[in-house]
Amino acid sequence: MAVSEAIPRGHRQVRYFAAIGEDALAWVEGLARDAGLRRVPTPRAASLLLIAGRLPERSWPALRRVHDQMPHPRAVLHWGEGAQPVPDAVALAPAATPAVAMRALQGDLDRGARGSSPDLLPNEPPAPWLGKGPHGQGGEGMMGGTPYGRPMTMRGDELRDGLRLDAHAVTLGPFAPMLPPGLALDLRLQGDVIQRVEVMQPPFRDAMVEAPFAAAIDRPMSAAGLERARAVHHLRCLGRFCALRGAAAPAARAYASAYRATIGGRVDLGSLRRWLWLSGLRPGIAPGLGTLSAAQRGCLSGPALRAAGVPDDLRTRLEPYTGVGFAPIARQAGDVRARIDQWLAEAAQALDLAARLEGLPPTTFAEGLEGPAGALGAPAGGDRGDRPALDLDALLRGLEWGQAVSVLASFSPDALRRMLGAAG
Amino acid sequence: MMGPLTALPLTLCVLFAGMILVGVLDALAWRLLGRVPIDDDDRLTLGGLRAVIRRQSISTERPDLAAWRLAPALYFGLAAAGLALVPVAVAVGRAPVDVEAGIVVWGAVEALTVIAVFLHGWSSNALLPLMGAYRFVAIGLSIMLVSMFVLIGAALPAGSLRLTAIVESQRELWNLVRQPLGLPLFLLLGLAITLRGPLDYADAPDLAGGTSAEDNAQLRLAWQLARAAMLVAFAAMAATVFLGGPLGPVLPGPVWLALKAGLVAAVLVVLGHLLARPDASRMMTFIWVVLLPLSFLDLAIAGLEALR
Amino acid sequence: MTALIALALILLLSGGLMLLLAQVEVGPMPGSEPQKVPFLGGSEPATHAWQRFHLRYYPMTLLFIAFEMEMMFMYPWAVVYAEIGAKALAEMGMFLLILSIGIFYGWREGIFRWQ
Amino acid sequence: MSWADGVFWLLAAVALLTGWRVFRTDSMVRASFLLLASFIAVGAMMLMLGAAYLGFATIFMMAVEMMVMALFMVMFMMNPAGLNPMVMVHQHGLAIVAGLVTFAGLSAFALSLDLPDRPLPGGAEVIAPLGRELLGPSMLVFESAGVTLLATMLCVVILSSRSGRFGPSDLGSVPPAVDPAIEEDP
Repeated sequence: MAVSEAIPRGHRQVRYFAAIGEDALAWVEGLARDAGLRRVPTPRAASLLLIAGRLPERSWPALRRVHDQMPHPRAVLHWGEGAQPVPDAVALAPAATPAVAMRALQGDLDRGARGSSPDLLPNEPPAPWLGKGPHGQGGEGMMGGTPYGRPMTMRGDELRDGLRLDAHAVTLGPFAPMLPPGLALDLRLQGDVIQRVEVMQPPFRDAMVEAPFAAAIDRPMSAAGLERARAVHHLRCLGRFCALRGAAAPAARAYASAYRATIGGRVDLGSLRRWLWLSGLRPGIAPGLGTLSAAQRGCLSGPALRAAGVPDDLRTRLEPYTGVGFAPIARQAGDVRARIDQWLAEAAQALDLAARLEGLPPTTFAEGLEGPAGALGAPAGGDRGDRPALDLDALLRGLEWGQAVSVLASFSPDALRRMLGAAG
Repeated sequence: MMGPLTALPLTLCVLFAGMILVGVLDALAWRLLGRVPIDDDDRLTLGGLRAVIRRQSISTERPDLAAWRLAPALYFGLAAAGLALVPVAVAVGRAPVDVEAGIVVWGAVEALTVIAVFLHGWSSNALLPLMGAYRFVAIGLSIMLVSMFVLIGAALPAGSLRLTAIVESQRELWNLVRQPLGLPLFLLLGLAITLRGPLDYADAPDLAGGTSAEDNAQLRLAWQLARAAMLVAFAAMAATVFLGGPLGPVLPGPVWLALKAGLVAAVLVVLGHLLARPDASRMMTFIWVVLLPLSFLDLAIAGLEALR
Repeated sequence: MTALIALALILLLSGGLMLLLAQVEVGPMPGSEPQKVPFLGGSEPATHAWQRFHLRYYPMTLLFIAFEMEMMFMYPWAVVYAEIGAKALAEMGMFLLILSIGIFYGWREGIFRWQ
Repeated sequence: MSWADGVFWLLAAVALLTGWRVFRTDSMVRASFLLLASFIAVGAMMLMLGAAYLGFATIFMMAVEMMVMALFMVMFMMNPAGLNPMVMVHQHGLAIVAGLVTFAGLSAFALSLDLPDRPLPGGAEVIAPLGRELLGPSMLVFESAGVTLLATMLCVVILSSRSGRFGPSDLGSVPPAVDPAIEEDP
């Protein structure tokens, strides 16, 4: 059961919207264990904006819009290093725990001791419209002009049933809670079916995921610790997927198991497997959803590749693992279902390996090792440079919105960033 | 017959008491079943109310403001009307509103609830709520049919659509036992109209809160209160039709009804936290191809049993 | 008749109560222009969200209306069923069978999927 | 003028007012649900006439149908949300005349009839006789309604869904040329 402190007297739950930057996803998801903080999916329901990690410059305009969409009184807390996107944000060092600062901030807001942070964008309508048009609503005729500041959607082509209705062009921003942090997609939708996808911004870098593995390349690290880190990564991805599908209890179980794995406690994945079976997660996903075409499979790596039938795992060639008889797990289907099963199976395998590798002295993996989302360093044999970029348009075209979100959530955010060919 | 002067306060008091109980149930489930990084619904708790006072209420650029405010009001009114149908005591005619076609009125409540949720998603003129509203109508309309067959199955032995007669017909055998498929299918409808768990296509996390993505301050609280009220109304209706309502050996009628409704509400809250939400198209196919034939079967069972 | 009045009163009064809660202006001031921009994860919406929304279950809704008519015949049948007995079961069985053919045909033509 | 008459006239006013607003409002969603409000007022009037089942059945059926109508009107009408002014009426002169003539005709017909005056005792069961009628003398109407509904369902499926079990129904067909003079070779 997740460790949770009771809400301290006199404080109500702090509702915050998290704008997650680089290397901060794990931190923010760790906050869920504190009963006094509630992360809400829209800024409309939040009184605090938590900027976690470093935000690249290109995402600052989006952050300003999210900040201005919050109702007054509101405050901003920047938890991490890097430049300040919002002028009067309260800065907090990465090492500090934000719960205390957030409650203090909320208390100040409630008592009025702290002013509400002002708008960052000018107070003008998107397009001047007042006074134009018969009712002064800025439009002409039936579909013309910019009524009330915005044009109306026009008709466009249709993939599936040939009804040429409104092709709604929209960009879903870097801080959409249902997408990996930082991913901005330019979508053309007919209803809720995706006609065309274009990646405006790839997901933010998340070095936290691979930090222990990257460190193992140049200095000795305990193999058991690496395997536990891999299990934590897989369980968190599973928890994120379950939360998006509305299965709150299994998601909480997955995050609780990940937390216990980080503090080295005993983790019982059997109960998690029962919760997942009970929740009906797998039958709810259409079989074959999110299967990559043969040409596209080249860009897969790590668990996603093994779920697509290619049992390619560096650990089969590395010393401590071959000693304890490691054998990679592979599945054939390569769809969303297979990737979820792969996460769960590899998490169990990693925990089992961690137990077996416990006594071994720390080793360095100078020529590279298997990270949670694919091979790291310069492994003997296959080099990593020639991997083709993932064509997201081919993958998501024709899917309804819920299916598209599930396909994106079936890859780990960092693996998705790498597959979209983002540098660095 | 209970006059309007007693029916009105009775229904509203039971409704508010039930909503507080639902708030407690939600908080309990939230603690026991574990918390999730993204959690959205407010509850009838002091914190929820305090969160609203002194909050600014923003609308979107060009919403249909009248419809946006009407949606929670309609949703709450329908919950109150649904609860008013439920017979509180065993004596015939002890329902706040005792009409001859009781389950038809409940059908009208379900149909208008689908409209209330669609209006809530449509009126803010924002994409995420709009997609939530349209997705919900597909599932809401489909699951409503299943609940109609199941309620008719419950009306067969009673020989009347009046809810007090349905309660009377369960004097020696509850409908839960008489038609085993009835309550499970009816619970799915409960999950749909109270926007919980596997059938919550309107306010789902994959649409950042769906129809309530643009709600804030009073509107957000009004919507969540109406959702809790509908859970109270549904739990009372399910307890009446399938668990014998106020019938029970020792305790007085209203206590039995409260216990059974509380049990049904708890089951719904747990299912809401436990079950995953399938893809919308997959669920629509599942309802029409699997659940509807099951409700036909349930009707056949009730029919044959009523002949005995 | 009094029950109907009671029902109408309950519906209107509780609805009005919630309408009052939903529109009482408590907050400091109405939203500024940047506050009113719909939430799309930080992006600027290019057009209004209101559109000729291409819903994908339109054949299902049409079939639903025809099937709904059938429900209306079943309510009176349920009331007199116990009284008439096996004959009523046969009639309704036939009625349901006829309509199940419609649903089976719809399923085979694939209308219960996103079109 | 008892309070029942008062309620009746109130419902009549609501029905007429919302019916009129249906054609004066710009948004299709508002038009659909105003029409629903009008039907609910008519349903309430039927309840006052003692039709306990038909009143609620009207409200129930109309709620579902207006929901589906709203979906289709928004899907196919330009300016669905009424952001620009919408003109919902055409041929004004003819429409007004036709409206007045119809109203006068119906009123005259209704007033000239001597409708039976056999009021039922208050609170009499209404649905059971309807059920007996349905399963007795009107059995033929009941079963033929079933067959008609089946025909409706089949036609709906054939007309509205593009994909069938033999693949898309318009496979190989060419949309008609906009200008009939230009003959497109397939």
